[in-house]
Amino acid sequence: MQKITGDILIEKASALLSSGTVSCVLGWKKGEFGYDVTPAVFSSVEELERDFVYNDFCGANFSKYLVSKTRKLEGKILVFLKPCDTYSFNQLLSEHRFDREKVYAIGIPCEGMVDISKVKATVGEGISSIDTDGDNLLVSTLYDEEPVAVDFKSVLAERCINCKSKKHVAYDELLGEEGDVIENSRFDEVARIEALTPDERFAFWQNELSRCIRCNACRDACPACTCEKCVFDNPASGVENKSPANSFEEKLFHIIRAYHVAGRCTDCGECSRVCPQNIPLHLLNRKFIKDMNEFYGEYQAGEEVGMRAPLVSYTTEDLEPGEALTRRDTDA
Amino acid sequence: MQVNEYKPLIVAFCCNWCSYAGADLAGNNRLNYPADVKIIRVPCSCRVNPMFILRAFQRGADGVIICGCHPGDCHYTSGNYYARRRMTALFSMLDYLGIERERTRLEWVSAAEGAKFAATMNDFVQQVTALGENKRLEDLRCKK
Amino acid sequence: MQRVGVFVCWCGSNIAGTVDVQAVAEALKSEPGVVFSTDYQYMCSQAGQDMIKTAVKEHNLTGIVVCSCSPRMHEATFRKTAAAAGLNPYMVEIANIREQCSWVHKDMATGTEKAIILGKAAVAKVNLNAPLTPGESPVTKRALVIGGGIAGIQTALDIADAGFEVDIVEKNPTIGGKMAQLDKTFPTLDCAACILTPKMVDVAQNEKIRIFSYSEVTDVKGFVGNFDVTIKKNARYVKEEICTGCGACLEKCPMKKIPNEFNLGMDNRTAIYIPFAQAVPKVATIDPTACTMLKKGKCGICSKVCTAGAIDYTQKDEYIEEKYGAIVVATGFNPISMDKFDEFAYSQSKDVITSLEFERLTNAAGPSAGKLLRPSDGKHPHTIVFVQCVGSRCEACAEKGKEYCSKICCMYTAKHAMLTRDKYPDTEVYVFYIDVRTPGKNFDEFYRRAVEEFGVKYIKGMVGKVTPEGDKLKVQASDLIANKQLHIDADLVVLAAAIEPDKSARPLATMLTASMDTNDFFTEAHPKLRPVESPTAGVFLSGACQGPKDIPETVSQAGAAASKVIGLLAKDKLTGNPCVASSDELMCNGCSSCANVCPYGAITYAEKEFRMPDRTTKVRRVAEVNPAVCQGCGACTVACPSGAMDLKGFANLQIMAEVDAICK
Amino acid sequence: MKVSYFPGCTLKNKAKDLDLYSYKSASALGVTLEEIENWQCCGGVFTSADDEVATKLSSVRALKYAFERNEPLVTVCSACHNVIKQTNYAMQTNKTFADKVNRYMAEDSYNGEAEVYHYLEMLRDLVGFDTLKEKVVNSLKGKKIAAYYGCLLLRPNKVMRMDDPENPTIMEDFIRALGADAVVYAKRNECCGGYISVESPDSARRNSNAVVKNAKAAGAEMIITACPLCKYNLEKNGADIPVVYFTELLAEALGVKEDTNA
Amino acid sequence: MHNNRYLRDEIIRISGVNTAKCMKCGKCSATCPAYDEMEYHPHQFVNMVESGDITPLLNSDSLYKCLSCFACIDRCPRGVEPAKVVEAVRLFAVRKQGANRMTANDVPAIVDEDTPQQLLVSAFRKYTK
Repeated sequence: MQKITGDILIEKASALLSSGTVSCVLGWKKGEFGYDVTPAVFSSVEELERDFVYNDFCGANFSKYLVSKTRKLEGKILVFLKPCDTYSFNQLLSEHRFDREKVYAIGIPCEGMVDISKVKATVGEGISSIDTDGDNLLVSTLYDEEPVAVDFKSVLAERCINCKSKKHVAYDELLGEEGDVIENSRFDEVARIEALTPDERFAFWQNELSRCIRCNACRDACPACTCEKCVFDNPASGVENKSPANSFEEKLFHIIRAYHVAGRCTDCGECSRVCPQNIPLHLLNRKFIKDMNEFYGEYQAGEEVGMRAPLVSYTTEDLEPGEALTRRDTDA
Repeated sequence: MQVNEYKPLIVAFCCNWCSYAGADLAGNNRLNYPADVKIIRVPCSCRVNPMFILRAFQRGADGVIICGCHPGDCHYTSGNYYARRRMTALFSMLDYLGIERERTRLEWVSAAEGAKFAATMNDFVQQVTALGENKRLEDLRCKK
Repeated sequence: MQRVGVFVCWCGSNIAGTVDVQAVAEALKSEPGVVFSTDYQYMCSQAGQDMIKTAVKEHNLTGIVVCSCSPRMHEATFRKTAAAAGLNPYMVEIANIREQCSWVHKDMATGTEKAIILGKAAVAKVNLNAPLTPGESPVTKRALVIGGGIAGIQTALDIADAGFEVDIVEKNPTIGGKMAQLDKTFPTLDCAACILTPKMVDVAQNEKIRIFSYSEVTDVKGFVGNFDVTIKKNARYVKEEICTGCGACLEKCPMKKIPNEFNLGMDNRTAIYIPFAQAVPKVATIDPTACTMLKKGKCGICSKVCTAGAIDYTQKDEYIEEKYGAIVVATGFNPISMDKFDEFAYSQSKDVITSLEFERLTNAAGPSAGKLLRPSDGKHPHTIVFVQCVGSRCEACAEKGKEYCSKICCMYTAKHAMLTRDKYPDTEVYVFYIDVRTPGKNFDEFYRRAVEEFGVKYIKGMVGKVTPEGDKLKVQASDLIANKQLHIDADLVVLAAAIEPDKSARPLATMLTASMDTNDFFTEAHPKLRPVESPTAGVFLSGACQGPKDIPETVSQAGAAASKVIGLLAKDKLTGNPCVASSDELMCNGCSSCANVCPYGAITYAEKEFRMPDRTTKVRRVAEVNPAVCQGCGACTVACPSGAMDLKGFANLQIMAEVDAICK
Repeated sequence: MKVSYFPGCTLKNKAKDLDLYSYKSASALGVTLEEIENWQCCGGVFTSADDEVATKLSSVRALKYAFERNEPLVTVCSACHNVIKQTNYAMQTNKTFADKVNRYMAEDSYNGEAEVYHYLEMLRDLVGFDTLKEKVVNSLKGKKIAAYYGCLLLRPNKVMRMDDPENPTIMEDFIRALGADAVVYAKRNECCGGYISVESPDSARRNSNAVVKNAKAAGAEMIITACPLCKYNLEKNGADIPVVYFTELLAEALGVKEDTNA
Repeated sequence: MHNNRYLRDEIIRISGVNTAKCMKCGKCSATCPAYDEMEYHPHQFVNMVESGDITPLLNSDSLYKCLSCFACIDRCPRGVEPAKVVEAVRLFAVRKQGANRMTANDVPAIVDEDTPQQLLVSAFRKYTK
């Protein structure tokens, strides 16, 4: 249940467009059913009033779009950032991936986003529209006469259940109330897997990763994956690869991808959100985050611009790999 | 099918300045270790990209060991410290995925430690032999 | 595809004893790209090398694989052979089938099998080799010496003597350093000023040498041959070029109670001061923390008495940018603070002093005009206790003191003891020692003279507690030979304080990307074979900044550093190692990960224009590797997320090809 | 502020003054000393051997008591302080030892979490000497007072961490806060002889005399101490200037010495 | 009869001190306030334990002269902690049955009206088992 409405955002965006402060707006565009929201660029007040939406399905993180959009578009871009998006925003600034001057960032509050697959699991297919009513979603389907009430909290996306922060770490302007960094239990699932036997862990991941169809959605949505050319597309990298060749190939793909974003991943959860196969890819990234927190001290990518990630840093007293593993075992 | 004594395939990445020289010293002193170990020379342990390690496993290696200068002795002053963090992260991830952790190792071997080099290799080969063939990470297409 | 020739060496029976070399040569024939394969008894011999050269011509080879001993042994040899045959020397790969194969395996079948695999890996790699040419960079033929003590002075004089320009940056108002504070020097007992001040004058008069006194280095950019250095000249409020050093201002300055650093605070100076009579440059300096004019805008007496008109209260710090080809660090040392060692009552009694203070007390230009008098009451001390190793040789994790031996204390203590007994034979002199370390020419003889001729009482043991009581210092100590505890009523206690690198060294090391040990001494490029070079190319080490040193050793190291600098500056161009990193700018994200891990600061960023697919051009930030600075470690290649950064000679694809060849 | 308070055996007998004035002064400074229930004697000296467990249990119980109440543990007697602090350090740093100890403990295990303050440290770090200075009603101006630390407050420094063991200032700062002149002398951190007066009374006499002599040579008119045994040794061996507990001086300066209500 | 090796290992174990760290500077003995009471001095304790020459120490009154003032511990430049060595040897001696240095019978002779409890407690802890 978002506390801030699309109307307020439209009003704000329209004012900034009209005054010439910004030349276009990155926002969410409504679809046919209310839940099939897509990211879009709006360049006029009319477009905004017609298509702009902010509801419980606006999960998309726009930070990544800024890399290409700031290069292509003239003038300033207005971008709406939820708290978790601001971390990606900062991280990309740390990596000099876009020109801060070309962006007007408005921080907006977020109450958590809904995972439509959870809604579907509750009420079934054929959803025609979704409205809100207090703490419930009212889901109308083609098959039910009356809308079905679904508790908002029960269909929150996994990443929002374990929301790490309601605080914006970057913005030019803030709408609504500022929140705080939240105590969360996002590493519990990683810890649960760590506590399994190696055979169980292997079985778990084999089951999850064998579903991968190598569609690259995770990579394409990931705000850390903004390379000019991805290693998987680069013949000189030695790991160039386009298709799921067999059941083991994708394991290497996902290890490499997770390793590549280690220290840069802000744990925004886009990878898992966009995965059509519902693979919990964030559990790979979180594993790296958890390890590095434990071995080298707490580190939250994107918390500030210009921080030095654990993998491009060191101390002379660092743990040896073996020590690190045994220490984790004994702590667990 | 012929029953052969299982011989593991071990890839060892050795930094040019310490560990590769340590391996040479093991040779000079005629210290034996199994021929299963094949050494690849890199300028520094920090040159070892996790992708090389994954590639080795993918192509059927049963164990991968990275050897570098002792902490504080890196020819490039800090390369081995980066290697230590990278390998810690990678090995922990492999462990998390259920890959036997005994298949990977990071060791510091100086140019003077021929004996340590041989002992380390003997130990690692033994350890990997005990695990048997690497089945969890290899690429089935490339298997003979 | 290359045309590869494979040459398998027998190394007599060294390889051939456990490896079937012919089988290896035969097996490698069928590897991709191999057009020629053979074996020979000694590939490194002239005949073997000729065989390679002939084969290159006959078979039009573009790449060479030698299966032989370690590349650490003969890679350079075979590269020269390739070059002689008209190939690029970097088109050679060595398969190490001796140290890492025939010598460690006993069984012929096993050895042969492994040798073939190692050969295959080398062939796979050489197929991906590209000709490499070392980069060249010009050399700015000027040197910077940081620190104007005896180390810096000697280095500068030697470099200037070879005809190169040298600048000395010294943070104090005068050059001379610690040696200028010393009285006599061991083991010859010639006076420090008599041998140092002529050198200081030489520096001042040398046309090739400029002195930036009262200055410090604030920024260093660039690399070997091409350093850009920013020097901050602190405002001394006196026009250096006009001041004649007449000293009239010193006499009239009303602020006369400022502790005199040069005499370690044992007497006072004025707010405008010249550290000592033979200072170079002999120019007055106003201490801004003490001058009433600068603090409150009142006074101005020095300006009135200065007939030359050199006083300038409005002077500002000045930043100067200079270019140098080489930098010598000569930042020296200081005695450690005695704060944590109050069992010796240093803070409680003026008559407990450090050895450097003792030097000033016995120096004719010192606070007591060379008479050995107690600082507390100006009386002649009759019993003096010297304590050695105060703060030296402590446990590594100790909270006070240093782990290392400070090296110079044994000798200067012997000197102090001897000179005291020589000048004041009525004085009892005790030296408490743990070991007396005298490895130097005429050093032990010197120490023995102190004992045998001058009657200094050397006691093997340590002082445990000094208790000032009345006008005495009650010294409680152990005599390990007599197995007794001694109680001596002393008049003066002299502590041989450990020495440590100057505090300015640590930030300087960061600027220079030169490494330091845990004690903040600069690390040498090789502890034995390259003792005066830092691991950072173009940065050299002179004197105690590298480790404790006495004067003769400092001067020899200073000369050695100078000769290294001269060797560098004598070159018009520098040739680098071609196996360096380089970034593919089309793939580079400009994310700075590579620069974060580069130990040499070899990576910079530039805004470059790129053609976009839609034919517009966009400016993007990309990494650029300076091949003259890059040492080729490869740390950046792994940090790079996009794989834009690669290392020549050890490229991603080359190493992967080796992996594949081995695992196949 | 409320703190757990460990008085120790002597403070309930021969050194009742030390105890009494500690209470009076603390209450004048707004600190409540909560005497630990059923405290047991610390043993007087710390046995440095790692395999001595039973002799350290009483200290651990006191520490655990304070920790469970989430209060700092405050001691006055130098010996108690030394034993308890060393025991706590062993509990923090020596896992084998802590495991052994914890097997004697009921319920939850304890691993050195409690914070131990000597009364002087409490004055410096929790109350503040500046605050103390403000509360002084009878300034001791003009009195030349020598602080006697002895050994137990300062050493081993690795554990005690009270002050620079060779040049301590906490007691001098305390004296100055009360308005008096602090006399600094070298023997203030040398041993009085301690329990050796049982074994070699002469040795204790020599050590104690040397301390008093050195203090007097530096101009001291009075010596203050935190340790009943120091006081005993100095006095018994003929100190000819007063040796008093620091809390007595404190109570006097705070004007609560005669206060019967505390 | 214990052999030297056993004794040495036992003392090292009880004390937790690495006697090999000693550089034989003698600062422990220089600082020791009980030096003159002792037949064997702190540096000798360290050295003799290191070389396994422990029986003379066990039989010496020096064991009971240490004041536990820890001055040697704090002032040792090498972190050797001689007082712990003395303590370990002493414990080894008094832990033997009947080897108590002091008994309750000794108390009346020691006590005067000012004797603090602390003195007796400390002495018992040091001299008995």
